[in-house]
Amino acid sequence: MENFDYKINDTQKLGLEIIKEASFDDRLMTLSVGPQHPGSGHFRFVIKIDGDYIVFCDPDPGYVHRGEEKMAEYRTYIQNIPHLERPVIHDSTNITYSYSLAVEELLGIAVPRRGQFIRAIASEFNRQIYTLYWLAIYGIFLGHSTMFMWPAGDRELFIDLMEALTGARVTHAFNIPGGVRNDIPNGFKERCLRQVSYFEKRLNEYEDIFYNNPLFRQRTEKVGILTKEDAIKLGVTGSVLRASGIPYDIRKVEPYDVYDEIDFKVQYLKTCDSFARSYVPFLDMKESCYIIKQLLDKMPESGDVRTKLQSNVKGQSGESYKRVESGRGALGYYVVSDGSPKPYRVKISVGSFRNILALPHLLVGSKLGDMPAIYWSLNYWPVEADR
Amino acid sequence: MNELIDYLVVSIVMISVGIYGIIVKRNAIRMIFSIEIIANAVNLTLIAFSRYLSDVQGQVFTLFAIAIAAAEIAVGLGIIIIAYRLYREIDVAEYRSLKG
Amino acid sequence: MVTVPKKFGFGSFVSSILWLVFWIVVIVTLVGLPLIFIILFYVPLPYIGDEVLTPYLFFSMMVDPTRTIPIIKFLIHTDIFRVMVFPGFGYAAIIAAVTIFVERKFLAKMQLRVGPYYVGRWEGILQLMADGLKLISKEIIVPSGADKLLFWLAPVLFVATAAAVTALIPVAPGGWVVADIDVGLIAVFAILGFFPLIALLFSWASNSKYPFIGGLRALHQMVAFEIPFILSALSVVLVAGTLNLTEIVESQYLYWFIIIAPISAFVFYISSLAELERIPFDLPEAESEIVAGWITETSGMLYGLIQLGTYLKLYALAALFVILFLGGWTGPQIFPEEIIPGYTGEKIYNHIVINGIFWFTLKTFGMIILFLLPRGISPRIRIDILLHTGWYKLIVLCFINIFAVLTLIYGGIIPTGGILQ
Amino acid sequence: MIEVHIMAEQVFYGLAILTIGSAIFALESRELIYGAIGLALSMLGIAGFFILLDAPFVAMFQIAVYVGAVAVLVIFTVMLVRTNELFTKREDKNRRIAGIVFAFIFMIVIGLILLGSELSKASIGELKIDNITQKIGGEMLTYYSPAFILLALVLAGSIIGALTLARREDVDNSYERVN
Amino acid sequence: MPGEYASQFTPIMYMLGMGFLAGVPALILSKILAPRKSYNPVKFLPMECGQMPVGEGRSHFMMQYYAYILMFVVFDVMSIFLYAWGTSLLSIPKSATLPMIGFLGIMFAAMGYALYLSGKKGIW
Amino acid sequence: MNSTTGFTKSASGIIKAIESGSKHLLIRRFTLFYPQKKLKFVGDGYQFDPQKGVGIAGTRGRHILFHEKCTGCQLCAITCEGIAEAIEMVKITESWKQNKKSIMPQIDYGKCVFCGLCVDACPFYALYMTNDYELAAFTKTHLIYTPAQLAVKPQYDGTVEIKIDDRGAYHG
Amino acid sequence: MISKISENLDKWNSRQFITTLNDDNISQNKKSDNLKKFPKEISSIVGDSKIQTSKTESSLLFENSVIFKISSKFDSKIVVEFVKPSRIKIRVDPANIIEIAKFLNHELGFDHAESVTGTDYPKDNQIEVIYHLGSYLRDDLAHLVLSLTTRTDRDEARLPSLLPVYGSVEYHEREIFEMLGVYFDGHPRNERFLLPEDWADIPPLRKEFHIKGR
Repeated sequence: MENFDYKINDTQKLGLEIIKEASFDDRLMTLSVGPQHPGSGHFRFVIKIDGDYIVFCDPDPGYVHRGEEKMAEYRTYIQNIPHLERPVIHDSTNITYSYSLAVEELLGIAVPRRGQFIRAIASEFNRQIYTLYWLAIYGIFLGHSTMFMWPAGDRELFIDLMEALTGARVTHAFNIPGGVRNDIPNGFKERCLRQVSYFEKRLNEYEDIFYNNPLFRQRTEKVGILTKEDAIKLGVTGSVLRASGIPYDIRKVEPYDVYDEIDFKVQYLKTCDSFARSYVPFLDMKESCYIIKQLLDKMPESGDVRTKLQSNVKGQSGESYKRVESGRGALGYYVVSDGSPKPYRVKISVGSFRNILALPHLLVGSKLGDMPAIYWSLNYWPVEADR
Repeated sequence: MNELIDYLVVSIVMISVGIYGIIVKRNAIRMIFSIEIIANAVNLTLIAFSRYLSDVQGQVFTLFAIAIAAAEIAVGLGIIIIAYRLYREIDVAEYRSLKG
Repeated sequence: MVTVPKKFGFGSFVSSILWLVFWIVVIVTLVGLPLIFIILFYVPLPYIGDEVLTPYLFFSMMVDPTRTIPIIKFLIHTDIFRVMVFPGFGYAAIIAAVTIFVERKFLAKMQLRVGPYYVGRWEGILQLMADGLKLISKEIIVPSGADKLLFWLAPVLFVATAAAVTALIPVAPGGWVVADIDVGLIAVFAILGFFPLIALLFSWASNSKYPFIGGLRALHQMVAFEIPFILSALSVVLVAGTLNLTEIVESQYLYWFIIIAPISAFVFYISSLAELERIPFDLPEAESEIVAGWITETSGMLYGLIQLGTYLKLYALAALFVILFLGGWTGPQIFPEEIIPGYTGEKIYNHIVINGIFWFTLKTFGMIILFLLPRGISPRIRIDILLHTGWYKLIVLCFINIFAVLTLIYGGIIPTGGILQ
Repeated sequence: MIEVHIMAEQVFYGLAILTIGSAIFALESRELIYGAIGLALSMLGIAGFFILLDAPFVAMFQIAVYVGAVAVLVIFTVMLVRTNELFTKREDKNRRIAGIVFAFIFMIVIGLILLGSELSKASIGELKIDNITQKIGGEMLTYYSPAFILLALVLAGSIIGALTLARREDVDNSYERVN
Repeated sequence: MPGEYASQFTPIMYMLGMGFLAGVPALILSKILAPRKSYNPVKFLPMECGQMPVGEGRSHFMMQYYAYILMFVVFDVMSIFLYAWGTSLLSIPKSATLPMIGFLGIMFAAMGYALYLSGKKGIW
Repeated sequence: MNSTTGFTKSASGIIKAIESGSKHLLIRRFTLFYPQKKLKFVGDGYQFDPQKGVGIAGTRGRHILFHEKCTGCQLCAITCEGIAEAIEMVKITESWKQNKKSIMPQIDYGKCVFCGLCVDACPFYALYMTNDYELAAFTKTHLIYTPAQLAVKPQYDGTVEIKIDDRGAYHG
Repeated sequence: MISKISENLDKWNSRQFITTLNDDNISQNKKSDNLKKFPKEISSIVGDSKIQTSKTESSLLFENSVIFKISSKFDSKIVVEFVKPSRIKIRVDPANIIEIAKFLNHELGFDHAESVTGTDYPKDNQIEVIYHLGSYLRDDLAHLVLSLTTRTDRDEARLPSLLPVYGSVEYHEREIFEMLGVYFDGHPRNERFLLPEDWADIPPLRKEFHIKGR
């Protein structure tokens, strides 16, 4: 992996020239990508193209799961759990993780040590599930149908694992203020280890067929360059940020629960292009396998997993803001309590909504063929941004 | 039976259609169409005579003619495009300023 | 609680088939036979061999199968049979159908899936039939503002053009080809040039943006790969000295041309992939960029026809590769001369033809598998890379091989005066 | 072969109608893109005549060049030259009538001359050549080789000229990577 | 008698007809079998990802690769000329290849310059 | 990067991709033929121990209601009120001595999200979840399970387990 | 053609709309449960409440040093609401916010805004807008989230936009505009973003907007 910095965003130069020229010409074609487009998900962005170049882009999210924040104001702290995980059902443990952390701070309760470990394991597994799903869609976006099927199949094994742990396949509702819902089943640890070692082998095969494929490299290398300065200015997060050369990971900079005891490296690349943005989650998956092994190793053999709570527990009035590192980057919850059993205000600060700001920035001036490669490399989950 | 004269008549009708196009149409692309039609009519005559004489030289000529017609169409459309870019117009009557 | 469909009952299945047979027999005897006899009364009867085909003779053929041999021979050597059944449409369509099934199973194997499984008793062998039935029973939606005539005509034209390409493919020795043209190779290139135009016409007719971009991309792709495609076959023509595909095959009786033109074969393979609009060159149908490309607005049987045309084209190009580079039907004789030892009647089984068909089909299927392979292992490429590949790399590779062949000919390594003489 | 001779006349009339009809359609169609298709069809008809006149190589060349390349180029140019109103502009009537009259006069005069000449009685006999393609190649490379080289120069000049004409001076896109 | 070579081409016409024979009945059958639901204006709109279409579908629109198409016309002609040479290579004297080499040389020079132009300068 | 190394790199990349792809033609697939074979689950389903306040791992499928333990306290319905509104308390005909009001939960599986928080809320060990997840029905009314239906212990005969070895993962 | 289609489309839409309305009425009438519900009233919040934290005051040295840096420059212009481990909340006047944000961005190194949140306080007749600021480039600040808060009048909700200072707040401020009705002066697009195109109600995150049936 050769690391090199880009001084200028040279792929977009011609496109920018064309924009200047096209402003007085009538040769633009308006295309709306989504909401019923194989390359958009539940999301819509209007682009205008001049020939092969995109000269205008206007994202228009908001088609699914609008108003989760408003709904959260009408439910108790615990009733909120199955609701707040809806926006990202593939990463539902992580999206309830930071909510639990924030509510725990408001309620002033602590989590038992074993519970913290189980939480971390579940969230790592869920990150794998999310990233595999994301990778599968990146594969099919670039026309690589095998790369759609393999991660989707391997994701199934992790889902089976999460099902054994939590009882549900996607919407786990597992993290709860005060710990986790249940203890791990018998034989879970061995199963995990076997699964992880199998998965590490599979990752090498992904590299063979996808990441080292010269055609894939041609599609993504030097495409959609988001420089370090732009990344900071646009406030992107997660793998997009790390692909722009900034090693920022919430697990490292502000370790929550047991992550300060875990040894891992923050994966980042300096090439700033679509390839880096697609490769960083892959490196994260490799690192995540390592983290899971450590967590399983260090987990206490027995102990409580949950602090008992009343179902309509009242929080102290005040506010808290807690972040975790989800599959798409920093995921923060801002919860305001007024002392009643229901939160006064819940704000979900999601990575997708922050990353989408980079979409017009990158798409304008690039080619139409680069659209899927840029769009999905932004690690954007349409439903999450809508909240 | 179809004899030489039938092919010649078809060729003449084609040429007339082409001439009509050149006279009437002011759209430069349509004029190029007319030129192509005339060129093909001529090719048809060449081939007909070649068959009448049982000789391949007419076919060789036709190959050359088709090649030159293709080259001509490339240059012609290039000219149309540069003219369109300069005048935003493909009507030949509007190209008066070309006279200098 | 579980709602699974009713179990397959063998008894009811058999009884339904018996009912069907009964009704067919009744209708045929009551209506069909009188009708046939009335027709036979008025129609002049054909000569089969030496004797007039009377109804009596016809029915006696059913009793004595050996007497049907002349009629079969008569049928086989008509143009109708060639066009409709053997080297023509029927054969190509069957290969296309098998290709679709093989593609789905093959890709599924590669992608750790199962593929079609339930239709048909074994491994979903009847899936294609089910798909065809589904497509036929779907409503065809013509978008508002579409050019109705072109919209309906273009898919049919697509199939017809693809069929016209398959007409040029020689399958077995002894003139087993629908159209034996002296300029067969150039005719293939000329007809292949129609496909992008049909795509563009269809996209223009459907009055929608995504098909329109797809049609333009199809034209671009043709522009990028037509010249390498034509030039890659030139090194074969240099050696064979003819454009007739049958003669090209016959001139390979000593060695296959892939030995002296490997680079051309590679270029031909790549350009065929591009002509077929298969991954990695499926830009006109790139679904993540331009919904489904030029077939976005197709629905129901229109889509089915376009798919049929695509697979006919796939067969034609795979067969063309076999003819140009892999020696066509040549191969060791593995079929015995007589299928029934001791049979002395009229000969119906030509072991050389059967052998040729066998080897040709085998090689063609090998090539089809090779054409299917990239879909499993590579992503789609971008249009500027495509143009760059076609113009800067493939043309140069073609000329390298052409000059190599020329050197071989003028160096006297390959005998001048043609392999044929 | 007998069938073909019976068919040849009908085929000839069919091709004549196709060729002339689509030539007129190419000039008179509302949409220029359909005009391009009409031109391609007309050229296809001419190719059909070539086949009928026992010139299969030239016919295939005609199809490959006109349908494969020229029609594509024309369609692309039509795409390039936007603004729909330009194509639907009506000609003035006098000019149209003049054109029709002139074309008819030309057709009748030349036609009368031809029909009056000996050519009207000329009959096409048996074809005395075989291996047409090889013959064409041989003629082209031996006797007509200077013309062939000249043709190469014409083609080269035309492509360079066309590209130089179509170049845009206003954009300096040295940044564009082709790969 | 003209039309001796034409007989070679008639099977292609039959095959084209066969294509029509396969396609048209399928469409007619589909027209008969397929359901026809009541008129719904949204159903017949052109595809625009679930939105009302903006602008017209058939616009005049061009990608930025015009140079390649100009080149294609000329080099298509060239490549088929090569076939006339290729078929006759074995029956003409060796010296007849010299014009061909000259032809190819000139075309290569033109192609090199054209590729240089199309790569360097912006062409519509 | 000069062109020769680039060429060899891309060629080796393509060859590796082809090798990796064709290698998988021989690997056993891990597709589960679902209606014929069913997955084996951990335990009998999700249960909850109100004494300790901790659940017991298991699949969250259809509920099972123990009539002899249900007191009609409505806690499950109250919990569900803010989540899916799937649980409704209904009158039952038979009388239990611990259930004075004779009301028991009725669950609408058209609305249930299977979060299992009603099980957490039950302090009397009366409501658990089972392994049964095949709840499809043709009408919406069939999805509403009365207390009597909820009391039935479902039959679930999943036997297939995922196996991972050197040749890959498969169900068997 | 298109106009005819859109006419028909309107009819179509209106028909569907009527049916959905009817459905709603039916479902509301059907709802007849006598289950006890949680009280709907929301008690007001005391503004300067602090939460007990597990860390002692001495461990907040770094946070306090950051506060000191800010307050030494803008002495009376800021109100420190709380200081917790890794969390600081300061409240400023809308008039000073751009100045302070520029200082935070360029001098202190809080180079990006993580999120923009608005909270409606009908009791005080105010809307609070919170910018959660963080730092990517400086390692020592990475864990710190500084909440820059300002309040505006509920009836005439106008605030200066922080878009010139923090480029990342573009969509967040648009979201606050449509969800809470706060108009951001200087923002180029104060328009609909996440809500439906035909949204014709009060901004949904205001407290007087109630979800149907609750």
